[in-house]
Amino acid sequence: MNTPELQPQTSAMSMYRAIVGIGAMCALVIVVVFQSTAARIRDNQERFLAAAISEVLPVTEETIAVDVGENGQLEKTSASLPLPVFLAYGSNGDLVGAVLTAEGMGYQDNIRVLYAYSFEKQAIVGFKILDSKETPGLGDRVEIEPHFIANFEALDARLNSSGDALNNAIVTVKQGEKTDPWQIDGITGATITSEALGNILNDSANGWLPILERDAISIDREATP
Amino acid sequence: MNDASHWSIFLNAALVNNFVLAYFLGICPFFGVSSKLETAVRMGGAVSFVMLVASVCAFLINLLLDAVNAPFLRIISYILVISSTVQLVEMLMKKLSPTTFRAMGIYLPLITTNCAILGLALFQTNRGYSFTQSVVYSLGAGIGFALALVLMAGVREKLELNEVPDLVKGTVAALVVAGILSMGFMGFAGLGR
Amino acid sequence: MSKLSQYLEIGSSPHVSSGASVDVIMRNVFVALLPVCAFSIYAFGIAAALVLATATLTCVVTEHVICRLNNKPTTIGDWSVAITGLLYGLTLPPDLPLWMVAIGAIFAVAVGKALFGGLGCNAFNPALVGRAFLQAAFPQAMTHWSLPLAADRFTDIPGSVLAFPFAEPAYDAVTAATPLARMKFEAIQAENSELLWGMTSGSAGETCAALIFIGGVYLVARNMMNWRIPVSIMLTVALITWIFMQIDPTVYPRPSFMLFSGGLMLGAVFMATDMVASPITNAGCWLYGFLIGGLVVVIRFWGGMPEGVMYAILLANAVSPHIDSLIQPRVFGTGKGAG
Amino acid sequence: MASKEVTSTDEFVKGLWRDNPVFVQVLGMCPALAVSNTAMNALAMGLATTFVLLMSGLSVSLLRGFIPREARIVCYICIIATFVTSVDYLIMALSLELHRALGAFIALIVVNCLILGRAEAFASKNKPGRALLDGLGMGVGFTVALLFIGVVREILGSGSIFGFAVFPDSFQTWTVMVLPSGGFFAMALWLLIVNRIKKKEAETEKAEATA
Amino acid sequence: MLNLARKDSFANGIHPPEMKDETSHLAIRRFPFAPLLIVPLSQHLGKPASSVVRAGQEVSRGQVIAEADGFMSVAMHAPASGIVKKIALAPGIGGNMIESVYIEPHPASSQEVEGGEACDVESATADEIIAAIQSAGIVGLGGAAFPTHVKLKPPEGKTLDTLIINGVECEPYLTTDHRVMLEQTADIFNGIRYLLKATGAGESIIAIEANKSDAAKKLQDECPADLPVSIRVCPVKYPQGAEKMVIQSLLHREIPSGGLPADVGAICVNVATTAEIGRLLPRGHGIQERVITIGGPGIKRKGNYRIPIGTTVRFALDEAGAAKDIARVFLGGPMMGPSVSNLDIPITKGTSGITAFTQAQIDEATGHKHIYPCIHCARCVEACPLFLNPSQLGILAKNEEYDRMVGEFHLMDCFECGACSYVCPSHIPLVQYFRLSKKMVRKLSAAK
Repeated sequence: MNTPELQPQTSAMSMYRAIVGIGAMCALVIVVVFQSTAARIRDNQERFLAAAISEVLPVTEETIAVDVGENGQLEKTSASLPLPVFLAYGSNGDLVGAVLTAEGMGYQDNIRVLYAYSFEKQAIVGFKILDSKETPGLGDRVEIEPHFIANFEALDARLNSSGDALNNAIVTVKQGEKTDPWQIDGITGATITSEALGNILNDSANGWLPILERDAISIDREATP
Repeated sequence: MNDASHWSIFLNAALVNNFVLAYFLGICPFFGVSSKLETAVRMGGAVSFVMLVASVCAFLINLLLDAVNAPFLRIISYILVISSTVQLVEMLMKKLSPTTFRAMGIYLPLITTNCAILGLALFQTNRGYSFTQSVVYSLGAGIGFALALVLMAGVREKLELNEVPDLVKGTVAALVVAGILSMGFMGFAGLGR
Repeated sequence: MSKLSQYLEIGSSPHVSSGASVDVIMRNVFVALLPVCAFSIYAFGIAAALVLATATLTCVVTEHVICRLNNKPTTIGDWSVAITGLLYGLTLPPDLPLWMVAIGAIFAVAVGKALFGGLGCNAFNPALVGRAFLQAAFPQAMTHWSLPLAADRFTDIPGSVLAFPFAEPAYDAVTAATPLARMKFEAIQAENSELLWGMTSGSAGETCAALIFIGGVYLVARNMMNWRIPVSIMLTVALITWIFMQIDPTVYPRPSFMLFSGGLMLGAVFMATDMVASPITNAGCWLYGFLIGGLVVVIRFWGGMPEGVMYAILLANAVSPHIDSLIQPRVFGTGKGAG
Repeated sequence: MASKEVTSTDEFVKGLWRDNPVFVQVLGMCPALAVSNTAMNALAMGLATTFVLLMSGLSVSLLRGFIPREARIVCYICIIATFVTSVDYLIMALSLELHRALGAFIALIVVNCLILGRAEAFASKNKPGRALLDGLGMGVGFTVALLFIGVVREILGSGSIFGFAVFPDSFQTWTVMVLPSGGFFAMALWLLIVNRIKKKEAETEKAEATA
Repeated sequence: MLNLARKDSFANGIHPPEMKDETSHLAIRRFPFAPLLIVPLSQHLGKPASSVVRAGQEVSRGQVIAEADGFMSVAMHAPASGIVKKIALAPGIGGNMIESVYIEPHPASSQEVEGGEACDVESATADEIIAAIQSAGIVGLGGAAFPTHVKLKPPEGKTLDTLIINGVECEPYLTTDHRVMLEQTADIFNGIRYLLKATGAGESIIAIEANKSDAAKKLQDECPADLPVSIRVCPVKYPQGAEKMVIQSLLHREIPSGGLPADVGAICVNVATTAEIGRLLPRGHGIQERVITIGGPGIKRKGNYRIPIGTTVRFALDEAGAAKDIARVFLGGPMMGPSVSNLDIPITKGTSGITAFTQAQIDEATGHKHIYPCIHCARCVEACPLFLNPSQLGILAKNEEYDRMVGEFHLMDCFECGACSYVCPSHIPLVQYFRLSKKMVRKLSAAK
């Protein structure tokens, strides 16, 4: 391209024709593919999320996505948020809990988790890592180590008396030194990842649980956002 | 949105998740121009510069794409806009600062279609970095790339004079050095939390 | 006319030599390591002895086999591979499964040394390449430490050591934390006396700072080591630590703790001083030491891992060609002093 | 480029061994190293790349009279990017899990120098049929190379092949193999073996020539 | 380089065993005439002298047999009275053939020397002294054999302030300068007078290493009061005898790379050369003999001998009694002396000694030891007096990277002192590499 004088000059017309033509064709192909796959993809994503939700909160029959509206009140939403929050309802239509996504910096990169909160137990009752690039064999043991996963069978997340924050901050302790129900029993050798998870949960729970406890029960499930 | 601090973004991009040694991005120029220190330094500078340009471009394009709700055009517009911007910068540089152009100009066209550049643009979008975060990220990634390239060049220049077995000479030796460097960079894991 | 009729040999001057020889130097380094090994066996028992023996033997055998495969005379006679093996063994947890020890040793010699062309050509310290490989390959096993001076150390071999090849080790010994891990995660600093006399857990050869120091002094006295490298590493670490201790003594440890804990002594005295992978000029050695010291502090203070000596040295090995090209001796009659 | 006598089979086979894109031409290293931590990922990446190679080769070859020299690179990139975007969506439609595993590297197929290289060096000068064969050969060669690397990394790094365990449960996995450094080492190992075989081949050829 | 400024020595360097005690106490003895003397016409750096005799001609001891051909050349004198047998090529030290005058001394050739035109130090001008030195055939007797008169004329625009008389003699085994200082003290001071006048230098320093304290004392005691001369004793270190090193040691002045001592206002003359100037010039004689040390474990009657130029090494060894098992003979000391393959080469003005080793010494030293790869131990870097990087140079030489050796690593500054090879634990023949590389560099640049 730098030595046009060496080659027969192509007319500007044919250049435009080629670029516009190819651009149009490409656009066509992309749009066709996008259109034809969009439904499948949305379907896939929903199934994936549904599967994950039923994994962390197996009693769930139905969920609705919620967000904090402009008035500071919890309301139903249809927009797909980067970190969606769901209210989960059981087979008889009762509110059984909430499923929240949270994200934070781990050992190497962002970790994204899904966890379930039970209104009844006032505790975190389910937990799943959605996305992590933690060191395989060390950090990623948080996904498989049984004693670590056991933390989330009932991790105390009670609110304080004024209901605006957690009564006890969720903290990660050294493996085998868990004494209180709000503590996470860490993994030796994966201390940083376990601590990071503790922080992610604590931050997310501190922000969301007061709102959920306040508004979840009164939310209008049938509302069209 | 992403609330990571600038310092941690920088360290992460430069050392912890070095583009070459942890993400394998930009391997072709990494092996291609790391046999001589001088070219490595220039290439490192050129890549850092293009990353900065690409980061800014990608941020703006993404704003536009979000506005018209056309995420499917992301890849194609990133690559086209970045390569034409670099071309533009190259022409400007040729006019304004011929010395800089001579120093790194010849590398610019090679870099535009490099996975490190596109990777940077895609990663910053995926992580939802703000404008300043994107710029810091691109600076970190560029410096990290240059660092890896320069370290590699030093070792390869040394190996050049050693009695490296014939079968190993060249790419195999470069791969092994990269592997060892990659293990070395694991030491930085956890920095900048 | 002359009685002199025999053949005369032609040789290039000089016709005399200092008598120094690579194998002599290497043998001395080996000897300097022996007290450290002896202590290691004393502190960790049969397990450490097995680990050290396996490491050294595997390294030597690997080098021998590679030489034979390449139809070259074996180079195990220069003792350098024995040092690599012993040093490598000393950096491992004393209850590491022997099959892992062997794999790391093969990697150290084959990839860290032979691949680059053998003695004199390795860009990185082979022992550390092997260790880094193991650290990356078996992170759990490599961060499992047994207690020093356990009562049954001479009568009982930990089950993990004799784990079946390729099988996951089952640990039966009591797990301990290294002083650095305790510092990092619990903010507990070990006493100097514990650190100096090796009453802590850690890699087989890193615990007894005093014996390592003596080995280093022996080598320096015999002019077989550049003292500037360990000194500059230790000075840098001590200085930076001291500065941060002044800022916040509750977060940052005291300099002596940093110096005597973990692999710093072993690394500074025996690993960083590997002549092949370190700079050649004295000024370059100072710079190299500063770099290692700085990296060690950065990784230990702010990194994810409690210990960073190995990584610091590997990275500095990669920088050392640059130091060499940056800092050359000022040739007589050039530059400032001339004329 | 291709001489007259070259048969269609040759066009296909050369990508497998003689001009293997990864082991001989050392092209497309980024994906070869980044997404070869399991055999499955390697296979998927290889197939996706093959798909893009085929489609872009076909398009470029068909349009070779239409694209002016001066604008060819822009056009090629445009075409390649189109197919990469398509493949991205197709995989997402196929399996989200797979898409997650391949991550950003699907998008990065667009800058795989192998594809642009084949478009420029081969497809733009040859008939569609040949271009397809060439693309298929290169694609399969690329996929096979990725599989080789992927298999080694998965066996040692996870103790399985395509997710099926090949070792008893007690197997201790070699984490390093799924880490970046393991990618470099596995690739180096295969390159060493390939170099060795090539050298042997050259030696026997030489011996035959002198005999 | 702090230590440079303080001590009376240069930086780096080595301490090889001195081995001087066997001969340093032995007075200089005269050597008999050999049945055939071979006087090469090129015993110095520069142009060969042009012969003025014919085959068959009678010559008398001290007679000029060849005249200087230009300024970079010196005259030759007959070492003995006798008949010129022929003028033909004779083997030199490197195996090269050199035009030489073969003289067969008369059986009872006397020690008498035919006189020439005397040069009086009081009346002669500087130029006259320089001319007299040239026609006396005087060259550097320390080993380099550089024509002395050329040195004395500083290049345009340079002035010389200090004359250094080099009595360092740092090579092991050699004791000739030591003996000359003890036995020709007066000649030395006389020579200094000539040299001071010729160069215009204001002061002179005699440099001596600490292992020759008796010589230093004798010089100190007999030093004429009117002569601006001081005697300085330096610590023993090899290669202090090199011009650059001795000037650094005494004056702390660094000769620029590729430069001359004159660039720092100094001139350095070997002590034996000075003694010869002081001895020969007043009588108008030329050099026909010189003092050499014949030593080393392979010699039975070790000693310092005044030997006629042109005596073959074979004759010298026979006379001094070579052991049966000598294995290597070299001219000069063991650090820089080239080894000889042919014993029928003549001793020239530049030969400061003959050292003979038996197999035992060779085995013990460089011999047939295994050559290891360079382990970058930096001992050579610490030994090199010129602060070169022999380790890197050696690696580059192996890779034939001559441009880098010259451009980045100053190969051409190396004067082959051998310190690097001496200390190398890998037994790499570094000096040999450098010698060959320099040759290649010259060849390549000539080809250009």
